[in-house]
Amino acid sequence: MIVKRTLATLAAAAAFAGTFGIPAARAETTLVVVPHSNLAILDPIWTTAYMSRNHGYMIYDTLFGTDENSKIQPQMVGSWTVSADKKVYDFKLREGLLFHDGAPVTGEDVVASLARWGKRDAMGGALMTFVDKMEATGADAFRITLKEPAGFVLEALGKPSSNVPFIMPKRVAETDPTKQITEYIGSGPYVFVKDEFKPGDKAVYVKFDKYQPRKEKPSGTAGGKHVYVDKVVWNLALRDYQAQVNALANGEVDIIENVPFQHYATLLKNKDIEIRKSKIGLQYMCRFNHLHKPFDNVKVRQAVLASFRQQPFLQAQVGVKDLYKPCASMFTCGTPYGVSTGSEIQSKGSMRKAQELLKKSGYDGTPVVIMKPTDLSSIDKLPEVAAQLMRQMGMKVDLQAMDWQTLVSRRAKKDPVDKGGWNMFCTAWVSPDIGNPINNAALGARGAATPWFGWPEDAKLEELRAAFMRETDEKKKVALAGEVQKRAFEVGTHAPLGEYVQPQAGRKAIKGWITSGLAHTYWNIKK
Amino acid sequence: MAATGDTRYEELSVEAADIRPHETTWQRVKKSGSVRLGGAALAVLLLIAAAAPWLGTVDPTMFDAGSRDLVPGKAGEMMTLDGDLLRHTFWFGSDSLGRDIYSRVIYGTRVSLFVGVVVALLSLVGGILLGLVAGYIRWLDGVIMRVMDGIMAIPAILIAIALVAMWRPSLSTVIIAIAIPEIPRVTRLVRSLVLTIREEPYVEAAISLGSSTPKIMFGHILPNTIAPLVVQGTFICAAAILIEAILSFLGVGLPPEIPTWGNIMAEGRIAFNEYPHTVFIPGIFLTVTVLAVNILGDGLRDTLDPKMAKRI
Amino acid sequence: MYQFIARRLLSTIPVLAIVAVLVFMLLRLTPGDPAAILAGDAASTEQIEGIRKTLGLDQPLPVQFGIWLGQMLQGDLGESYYYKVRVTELIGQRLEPTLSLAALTIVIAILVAVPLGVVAAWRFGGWFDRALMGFSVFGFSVPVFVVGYLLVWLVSLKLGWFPVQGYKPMDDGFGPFLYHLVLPSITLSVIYIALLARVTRASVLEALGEDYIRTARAKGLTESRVLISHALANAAVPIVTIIGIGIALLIGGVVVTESVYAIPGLGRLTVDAVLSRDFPTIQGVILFFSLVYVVVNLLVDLSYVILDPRIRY
Amino acid sequence: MTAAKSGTGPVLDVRGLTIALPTHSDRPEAVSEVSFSVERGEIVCLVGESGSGKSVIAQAVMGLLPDSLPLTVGQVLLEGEDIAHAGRDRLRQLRATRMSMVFQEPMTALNPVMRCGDQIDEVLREHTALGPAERRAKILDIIREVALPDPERIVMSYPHQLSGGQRQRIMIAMALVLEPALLIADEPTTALDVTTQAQILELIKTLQARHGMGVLFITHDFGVVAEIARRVAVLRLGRLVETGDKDAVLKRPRHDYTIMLMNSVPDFKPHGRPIAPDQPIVLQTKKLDKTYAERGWFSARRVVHAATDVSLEVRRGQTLGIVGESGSGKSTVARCIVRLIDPTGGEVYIHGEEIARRSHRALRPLRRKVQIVFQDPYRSLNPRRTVGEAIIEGPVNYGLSRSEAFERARRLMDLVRMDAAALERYPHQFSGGQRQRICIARALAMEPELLIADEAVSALDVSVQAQVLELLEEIRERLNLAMLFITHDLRVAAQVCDHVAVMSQGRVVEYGPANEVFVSPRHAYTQALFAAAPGRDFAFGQA
Repeated sequence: MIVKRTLATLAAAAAFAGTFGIPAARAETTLVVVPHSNLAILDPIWTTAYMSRNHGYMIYDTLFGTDENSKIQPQMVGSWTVSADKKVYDFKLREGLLFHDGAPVTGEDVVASLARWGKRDAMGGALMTFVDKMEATGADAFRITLKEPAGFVLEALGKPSSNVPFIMPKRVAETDPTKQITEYIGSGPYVFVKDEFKPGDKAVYVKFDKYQPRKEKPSGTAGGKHVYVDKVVWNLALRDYQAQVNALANGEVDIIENVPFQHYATLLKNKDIEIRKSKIGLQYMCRFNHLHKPFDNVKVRQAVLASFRQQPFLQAQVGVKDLYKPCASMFTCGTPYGVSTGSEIQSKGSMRKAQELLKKSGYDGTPVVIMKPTDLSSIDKLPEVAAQLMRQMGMKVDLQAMDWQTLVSRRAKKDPVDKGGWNMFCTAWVSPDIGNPINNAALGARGAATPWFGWPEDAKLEELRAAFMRETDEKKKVALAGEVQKRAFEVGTHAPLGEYVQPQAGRKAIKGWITSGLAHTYWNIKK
Repeated sequence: MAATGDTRYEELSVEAADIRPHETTWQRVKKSGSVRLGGAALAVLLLIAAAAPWLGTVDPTMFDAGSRDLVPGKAGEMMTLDGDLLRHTFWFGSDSLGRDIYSRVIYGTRVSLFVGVVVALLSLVGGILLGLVAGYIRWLDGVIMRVMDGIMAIPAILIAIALVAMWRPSLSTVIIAIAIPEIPRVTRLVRSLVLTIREEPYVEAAISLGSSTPKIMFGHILPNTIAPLVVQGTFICAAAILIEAILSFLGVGLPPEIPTWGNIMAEGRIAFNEYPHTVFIPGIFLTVTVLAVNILGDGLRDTLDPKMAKRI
Repeated sequence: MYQFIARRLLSTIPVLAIVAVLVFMLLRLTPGDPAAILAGDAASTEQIEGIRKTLGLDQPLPVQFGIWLGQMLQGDLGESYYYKVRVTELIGQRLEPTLSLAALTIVIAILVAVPLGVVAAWRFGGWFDRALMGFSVFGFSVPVFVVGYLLVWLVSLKLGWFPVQGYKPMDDGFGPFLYHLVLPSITLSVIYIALLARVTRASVLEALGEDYIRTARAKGLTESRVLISHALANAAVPIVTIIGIGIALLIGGVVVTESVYAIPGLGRLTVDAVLSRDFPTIQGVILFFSLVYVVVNLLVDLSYVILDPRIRY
Repeated sequence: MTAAKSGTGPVLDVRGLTIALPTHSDRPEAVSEVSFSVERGEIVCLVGESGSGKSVIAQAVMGLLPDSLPLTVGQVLLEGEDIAHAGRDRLRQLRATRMSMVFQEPMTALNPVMRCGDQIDEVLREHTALGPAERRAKILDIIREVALPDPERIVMSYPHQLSGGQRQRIMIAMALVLEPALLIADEPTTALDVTTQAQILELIKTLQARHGMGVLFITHDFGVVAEIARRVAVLRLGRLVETGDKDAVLKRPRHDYTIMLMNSVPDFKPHGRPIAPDQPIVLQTKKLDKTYAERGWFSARRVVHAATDVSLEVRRGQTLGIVGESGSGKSTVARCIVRLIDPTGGEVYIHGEEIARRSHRALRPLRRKVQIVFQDPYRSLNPRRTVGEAIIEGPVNYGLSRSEAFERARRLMDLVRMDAAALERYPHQFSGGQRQRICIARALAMEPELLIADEAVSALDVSVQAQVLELLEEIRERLNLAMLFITHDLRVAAQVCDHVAVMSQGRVVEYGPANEVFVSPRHAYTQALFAAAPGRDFAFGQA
């Protein structure tokens, strides 16, 4: 009976499909992208959310970009000079920069934008502690004067990921940094179609005809941002991973930003689909809460570090050998800072060693509350593995499942565990965001005053970080980074759990797509 | 019959009170095909739930990433908490963490049945109390029923989602969140039964016999609401099992490591094309269970409460 | 009649007021902190505190309720914490897909279920009746998402007849609109058909037991006429009632179906809002759905006047 | 066949009709070897108590038997054509054209959502090729013929807008619009008040005479039989026990069963027992009022006066009857006295103690003095309690131990002529008459001083009714009870009551000793009511 009914339904459906057919091809080219998450906030300075950052790259331009080799390259800036005492930076914008409303980009716009960014971004904030003043020195020029030399001015201005110092018109940039902007005008390659923006459904961008790309080859967030499609549509409604993959296979969408690892192998086999692995990956970490038992005890933290071999985490979470690799560094492996200094406690650790360390630590059986996100498939298995390893080591574990949003609000709580606090959570960082001792938020060690959650306290670590900030010599910086890392492992700030690449997938017909891993950008694509 | 003068009448005037000879309710229930079918299926499921540890299962939360994403029937290795390596055949395959889906499905029977039964009991108890109060204490009737109308105006699943999301998801919060939107339905049923039954002549007779209100409520009215309530209870049980699965599926239900059918399916939906069995196997178990409860409910309704059987 | 409509309209006010109180209480007691969510991943505790102030979340609960109620009465459901737009605007944007899905589902369900139910009642106890009852109890028992995945797997992936996901607004043409909507509607209609067929069967069956059916047969009418003009006409009130009550079921199904087929409707909005602790949106959506439920049932009540001349107000 | 139609043979000739009952029934056949005939232009009454199979025969003739009751043997000849074995379509053609049927419940026999005119129109559309105008003319004609006022309005009315009598007229119009040869009337007046019943009976007689059709009239009411029949067929348990001319069967019954039935029919004459004058007053009501107010938020209050200014008294050892048609307020008065509902005005005295305004707590000691027996024997006993539990509930409430109460129950079972073993059984194991005895026992267990019987015998077959009445009479005498007897059945009232109060529209219109009221009613309403009683002057079972 049921079989018969299904067949009847099928027959009807077939007739249906025949009648309507596939909608006729459009004259204009539209690129349909399935982003990795939902776009909720349209102010990339106000929030660090990667979706807002990517949105920023669509409509805004940056002073500098980072190429795929992590080198800083000029983008809006045409030329610049640094004074001999390394205190005065003079910048000149390149020609032909226009906002979407037709107004030219001026030095005043830049100064206002940087000022707002400096109040929100961690690295920007660090830069501002060095800045004496910023001023427009002409219609297309501006100057930054430092109180003392700083080694990361261009790195900050060319920062590829959140918060990116996007350049907005002055009137927009003057918005209170604690409030969100309400006008979305930039000088970037795409114009945001506000009327068609439906949160949770779609965001639409059309080509900005008057955008003048640089002549250089595009690379990372640097180089020429050429636009070859008329329209980019972000499909924000399609969030089920299987449905994303199906839609891509059916040609209903062009790109999916986040290929679930389990679909990697299948998609590789699909002739119509190209899998992209970016050079720059992400790093997993589990974070200790240093304020409460048992992780207020450095010996317990070290025991855990010893048990946290990276392989089980990577195998469970990623599972595809092509896509992960253990990385002993707290910074990005493969970059100059990606050294393994001081990592032996973890990289040479074993369960037996961990058990010994735990025995000596004076661990009293306090259960560890691990917060586990239920709705973030890219990190949801790390806590499971962490729990299992700690249980095998002999600790008591209370694995508490919650959605990511709850986790995010709860991790901000410094309260004891029984009052809604926590002991551990795990997350992933885009490599550039943890690429050095300054921007790696997990290394802040000012106790309860540390901006990022977990609140380790170690004066020596802070000193080393400050020295790194002041240092301008690249070689010495690498050495200092090693020192910072060594100290961080000694303190046990957190446990790095290896690197992975988040593959992206697109239809074969898509050409020229830049998948640097720095950020998701949609210029230079031909369809 | 007493041997008096009117035996002649008794013999001559046979009143055919019932054309069929009378069976007891229990006899009718036992004879119902639906009750037998649903009851048998449910008995098997209960047995599975009770005997879960002895059905060739392993710890349903244990995993080994080395054995992840196995297809049904494949063997693999698992490391236990004590560090021993265990060889295990994954009859229903393994999930993306390397957990044994067979064990999870079998243990999931426990969760589903427990949720269904406890939700049914809770909402029945809540509904009976509120319904009796509303049906008997007239000045409270308006207040209670308006609140119930308010709850009923909110789709049940929205209340459940909102409540579970509000509290930390756990077995008890999920159960309460599913039970709350069911309470108004029971309350309404009990109230209307009370209002109907209290008009019955036998209740009026009890009043004139000087029986106290509680005696009437619990002695005359409540026993006569049992049949429709049992029926309603089975339907609530079925609905609760479904809603629990839906909550898990939407990612707002029980914590994912707890082996529930909804969780297994939610985990499986990420790679549904590759491993459709991770959705379909628990889906079949879920459907069969709910089907069994519903069939049992249908059978009970037809036999216990023929009036209601006519209604739906 | 007008007086009745006015009276019936006014009687919905207490219900909606209670819904409002319930919804507010329900969600303000949440442990999740919307401020922390809004601040994002790398926000500091100070930033979170600042956001909490701006949102008025530091005010005492009754004050928050008072403010919220006042705004709500002016048709202002507040601003989404998460999306930073008016909730009314958000609901407006998501309305079309959900309404289309619900409408098509109801149409399919009525077209399928009512005839089936009538025939089953007519052939009470026969194989058709038992088959329909079997299907109906099955329809109640199989979860919406299992139906959805089965259909996607079979019809879209294996046979390629319909798209696997998505929604095309009516503006893109009626063909594509329907093409994308058919599968989700069929998915959603399963439980509705089960419910409606059952109720149709039961009410027609009850009507068939009535004396006027015997009268109609005694008049020598044909069976089809007996069934339609007499039995079905008298069964209309319960059928319409269940269509109204079934709206609650439908809304529950919408939440799941939209999730399976990636339809940007109110159901998805609900789930997203719950996951992001977006209080104003959750409140708005629940209030909206409740309003829909109340209004639909109001219309159902009004339709009684047409369907049954005995009912007069 | 055509010859038979135009010929002079019987309109309906039932020969050896046997209809099976489903297995597990208390007897194998609903109807066994029944033969009778209806001639053109005569009214034949098919009489029997419940379960006698009389309605099954009517359905068999119409071809409307449910599948569970198959016709096994026999012939049903309609104007010579055997329709027991005719096909569905042929039967359908014959219905309404050659044979029609009128049912018991005019409230439910008409489609409530279809206009009356349309319901008649359906018959014409189904069986004739007439145009709309002709059909309309025919409909208006037949409506006039059944003496309905304002045919234009009636055509547009829905059934619920008409009274019960009017609806039954519509049914008759519908049945007769195509002038069938045979009309089957299945208890057509049972649900109607006595005055309406008289009118409908008159109408059927008139129409039958005018059109010369044969009428098969099914009833359980011998008054009606006496009023309308030419010939009578008596059924018992599916078998025909006696058949013959009306006078022969009703006055000179031959079969034991018929004799018993005829003896059971109460006479329409007061019993003429002497009334002891100075017994103490047990119950007295003074200007008792009960009004129902429908409250709505916005609608005007609608006030219904269920009982107005009712002043009555009952003395020990005497029976006061309240008679009246449905809706006259007689049950309201009873329920006010028992305080199942609270009176809105006036006073009620039990042994001189005012109870109308007492709180339920203060009322409790007085409750046991007034007991009531209800109409519906099937709903008067809690289905989940044994008979014994039901009977001892009251005494236990008033402090009797369970064993003493059971002892009392056993005695009472003897009093109501039932086996003490019945105490262990559940109500569903008893017939209606037995249940009513149990209810009486339950009331008596309280040792009341006033027993109210609210239509207590109305749902019973006439033979059972006679037994229960006899029992009540005996109890009243033996226990010297005051009794308030509420009934719509004038014959029953005549037999039981010492005093009679006639109620109409909530008021007592006439109140006096039964002898006076029955013999020489003074009030116009009472006169009309008594005049309408069917067969009032017919002497049953007397040679």
